[in-house]
Amino acid sequence: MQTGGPRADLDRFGAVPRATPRQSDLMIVAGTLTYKMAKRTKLLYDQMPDPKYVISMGSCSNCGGLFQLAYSVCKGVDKIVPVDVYVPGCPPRPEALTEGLLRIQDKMMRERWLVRPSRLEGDGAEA
Amino acid sequence: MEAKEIYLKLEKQFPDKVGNFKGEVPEPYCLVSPEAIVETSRFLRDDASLKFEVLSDLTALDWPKEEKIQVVYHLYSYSNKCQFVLKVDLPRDNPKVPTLEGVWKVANWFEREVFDLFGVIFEGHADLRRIMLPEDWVGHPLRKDYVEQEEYDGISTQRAPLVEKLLR
Amino acid sequence: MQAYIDQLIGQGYFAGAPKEVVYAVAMLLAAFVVLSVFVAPLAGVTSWLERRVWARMQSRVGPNRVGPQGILQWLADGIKNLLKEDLIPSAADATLFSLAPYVVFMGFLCTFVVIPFGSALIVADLNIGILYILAVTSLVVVGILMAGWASNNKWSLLGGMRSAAQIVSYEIPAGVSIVTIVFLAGTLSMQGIIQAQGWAPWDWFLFNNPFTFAAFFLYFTAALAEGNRTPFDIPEAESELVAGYVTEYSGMRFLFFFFAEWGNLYVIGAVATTLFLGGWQVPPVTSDPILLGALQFVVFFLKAYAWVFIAMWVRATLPRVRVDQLMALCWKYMVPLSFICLLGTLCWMLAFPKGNQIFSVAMFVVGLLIMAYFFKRVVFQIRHAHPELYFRPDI
Amino acid sequence: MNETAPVQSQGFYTEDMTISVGPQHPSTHGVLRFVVKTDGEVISEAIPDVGYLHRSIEKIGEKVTWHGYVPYTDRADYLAAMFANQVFCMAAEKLAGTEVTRRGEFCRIIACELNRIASHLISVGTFGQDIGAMTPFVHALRERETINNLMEEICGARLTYNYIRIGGVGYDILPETCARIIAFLDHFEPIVDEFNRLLSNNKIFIERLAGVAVVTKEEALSYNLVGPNLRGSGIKWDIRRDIPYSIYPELEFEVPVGTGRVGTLGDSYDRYWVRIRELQESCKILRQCLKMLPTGPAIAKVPRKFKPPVGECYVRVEAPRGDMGFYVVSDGSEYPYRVRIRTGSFTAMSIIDKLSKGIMLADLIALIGSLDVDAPEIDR
Repeated sequence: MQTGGPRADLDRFGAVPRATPRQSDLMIVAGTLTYKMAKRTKLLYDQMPDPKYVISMGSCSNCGGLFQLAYSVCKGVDKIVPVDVYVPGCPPRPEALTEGLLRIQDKMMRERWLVRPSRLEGDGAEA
Repeated sequence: MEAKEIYLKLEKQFPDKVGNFKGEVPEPYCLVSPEAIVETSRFLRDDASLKFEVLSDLTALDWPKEEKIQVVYHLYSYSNKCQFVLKVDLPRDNPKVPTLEGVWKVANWFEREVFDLFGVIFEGHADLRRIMLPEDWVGHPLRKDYVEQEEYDGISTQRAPLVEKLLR
Repeated sequence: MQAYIDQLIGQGYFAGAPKEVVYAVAMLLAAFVVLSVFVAPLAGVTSWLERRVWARMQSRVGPNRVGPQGILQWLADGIKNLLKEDLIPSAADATLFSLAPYVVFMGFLCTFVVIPFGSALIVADLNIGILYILAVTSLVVVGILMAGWASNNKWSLLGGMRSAAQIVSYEIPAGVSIVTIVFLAGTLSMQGIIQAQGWAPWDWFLFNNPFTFAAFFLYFTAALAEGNRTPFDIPEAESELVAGYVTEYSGMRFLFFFFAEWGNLYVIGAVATTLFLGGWQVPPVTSDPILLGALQFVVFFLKAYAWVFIAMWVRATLPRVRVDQLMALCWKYMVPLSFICLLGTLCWMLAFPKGNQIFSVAMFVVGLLIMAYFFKRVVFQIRHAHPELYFRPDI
Repeated sequence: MNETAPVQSQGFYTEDMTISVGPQHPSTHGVLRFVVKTDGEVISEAIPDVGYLHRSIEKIGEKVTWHGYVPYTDRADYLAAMFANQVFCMAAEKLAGTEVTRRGEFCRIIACELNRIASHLISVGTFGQDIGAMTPFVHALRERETINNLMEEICGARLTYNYIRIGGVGYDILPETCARIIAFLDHFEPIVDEFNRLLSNNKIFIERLAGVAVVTKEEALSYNLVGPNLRGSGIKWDIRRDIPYSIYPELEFEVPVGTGRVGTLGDSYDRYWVRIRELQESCKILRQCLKMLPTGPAIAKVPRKFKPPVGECYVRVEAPRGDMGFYVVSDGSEYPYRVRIRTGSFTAMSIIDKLSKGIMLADLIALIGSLDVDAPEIDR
């Protein structure tokens, strides 16, 4: 939330928070992912049009964070959706999230647009 | 309005249903038999001198050694600024207690949570379903003897500890 | 435009082809040039400017990474949307779904045929100019309804219903306030209306009489509602209906909708300047036509873009109106008010057939006073609100 | 409440459609879900469905030591983390009878009031955004950014502080930080007035909120609303004043109560206005605390293996979203036997079901915003 604010302003990179998965191509999973939310996150990921990326923000979504003892927390969002960039921290600083966004942009530069089928079959959601 | 007087008033009103009162602990409480809980709480709420307008908390404690689940009601009265605690002991295998929804409407959600996490059945509750956990969850987690399932809905609940991966 | 083509035909350029065909081709060419050179980048720059203006008002920095000061941000968005997957939801009604954005887009583009950029710079000076604009902008409603219905999603259905009700009901105040100006100007054609106004501010229709002054603000509010702009942006209300009728759209189709919305902003500004602010009227400073034409174009653009800026300003500050308040505002207040303005203008024209010069100057002075008072308050607030604290954020 | 005729009576039978105002929705703060039965505009029923952020903090309470549990209490409500810390530590101290040093108490209150301002800024800002005004939200974020910097100087973290420990506070507050806090307070007062000019006195804002979702006094008591929601309905009850704890008796501040300033008493605008007034009160409290800050150690001597005697206690504190109560039972071992967290938003959610009958869809969003419920606090 603070990253959308005045100081670390995501809008500088042209990143606008959109309300629907259809019009967004980057999904930021911020905060803890519980099993009840896991199904919906998978649904959201599938609804996004193709060149899509996922940033897992915060140690809770990276690997379950300090809720390892919890029964209802899914230990890491990469069990559900393929994650591109993990942003450490609990919660990460706004600058860290902006850094994650730049890493996504670097990753985009390296991809060749025409050779993209590998991404679809290759690394689907490994259980 | 000392806790002792409250208890004496309760004793007079419901002679056999109200049990051993403990005054010297920081939170004075008394035991109430499950059937009488609705009348006692209605009495505590409507009585002119007591006026416990608010059920500030409703939760449960699991005592596996004494084989009982204790449902705890924290009542609070804004007008004379005092708090009183009612406890109800229920058998551990199928705990049943009448609902307090009629007296305080907030009990609806408190009881749903206690049902979800402890498995206490509240008779006469409007819609007793799980509130915190998904509908198809097995078991009541806050009980002491709860064991976690291996995986839920195709997602394994354990994450291989990083150290093992590195050592291998 | 017509005269120019007659000269060319006179000099035997088109090898005796029938006149109408030549006109048609020339019109198409002119429209194509106007749309590709002027409208497309204009809508894009408006989107970039809107985000910069918002950012400046929210004390943050708008997009400034792509191109100098981020001016090519809209180009980057456009290309990204082109490369997105072309996704049609399975449950959606495919033909309607893919057709809706083009209907909305066409509704918006057709208005540029009659917008007068200069005395000679107009694609086709129709003698029913303003009526044509009213007819074409209602095409947008058809497009939005199709989008709302076709994407088979409860949110977009709700959004589509709301926006249809909103646009249809706000066409009436807009139409009636336009009619007041048509009575004053005596003609429907856009050039005619502009020629009926002088270049000096007190010759504009805005200051002609108090009723047209009120009619202008009525028109501007109604046009904002027709363009789905805040405070009436209920159809794609972010917080209520997720994204209204564009919920299911992605990629280039989604961009068509927003392209139309930003472009519509300019159309509102252009029509407002044509009707009320004396369009491209310029004091006769130079004699040769090229320089005069350029000056007229610049004046018209500045006036129109001032109102686009004000629409952005309104969107940044005002919260959103609820649907039933929106309808009540339109039917209970704006429609009767616009009728009063119409009748008032008619009586005014009876009282002063040739228009009352002294009163126009008085109205113009009143307008200046209001502006002065407004800026005094702005300066007062800036000084009062400790500006130095804004520039030392890390206290 | 505008009564609309039942659907059937208009001659033709229209079906109510059920919409899921889903867990992923721009204006449900965090992951809440409402199954809404509506005929397009007017809602006939809105059933809240929570639990999407249930991280079982109470179960972890039984597996972690007393000292180790403090970071978990932060996550109970990360927008007002300091208050959860404070309640848990006060409960542990009440059980074990440890005495908190006077400077520790002051540091706690300073950190808590700063956190209250930050939390109210978020709730007021997002409430403005729900009604459609984007700018006030970003202005609130700009002020919160300054508070986050101050908190980082005090306790090293921006959102989940882990600052209050059993027996006092983790780190001492340096004099420069106090000077910076005072500078911030001088800067912040005119900003609240500007915020009011921009949003609170805005005609459309008032029009959207006057008389919407009115909560009467009896309903507020029966549904056990707490904090700004309770005070919005006109009941003057603030735990800092009525069950004084820590050093609040020595500070004088005024408890703002809803007065039906715009619409009727107890409507959404009143709850919003109580929060704006509380912002200004917190500034006053902070100034008094900074003036009376005593010297001395910031934390009392507490054994590393903290074993409170057998017993239980229920402590409550005035958090930004109402009274946050911790019911802690200890069986004498190093691990708490049971930790029960009672929060304001949980009970506020239960009233949404009753209030949402017959209002418009846009008002449901305004109602959620005015009750200032947020997911981590409901689901724990």
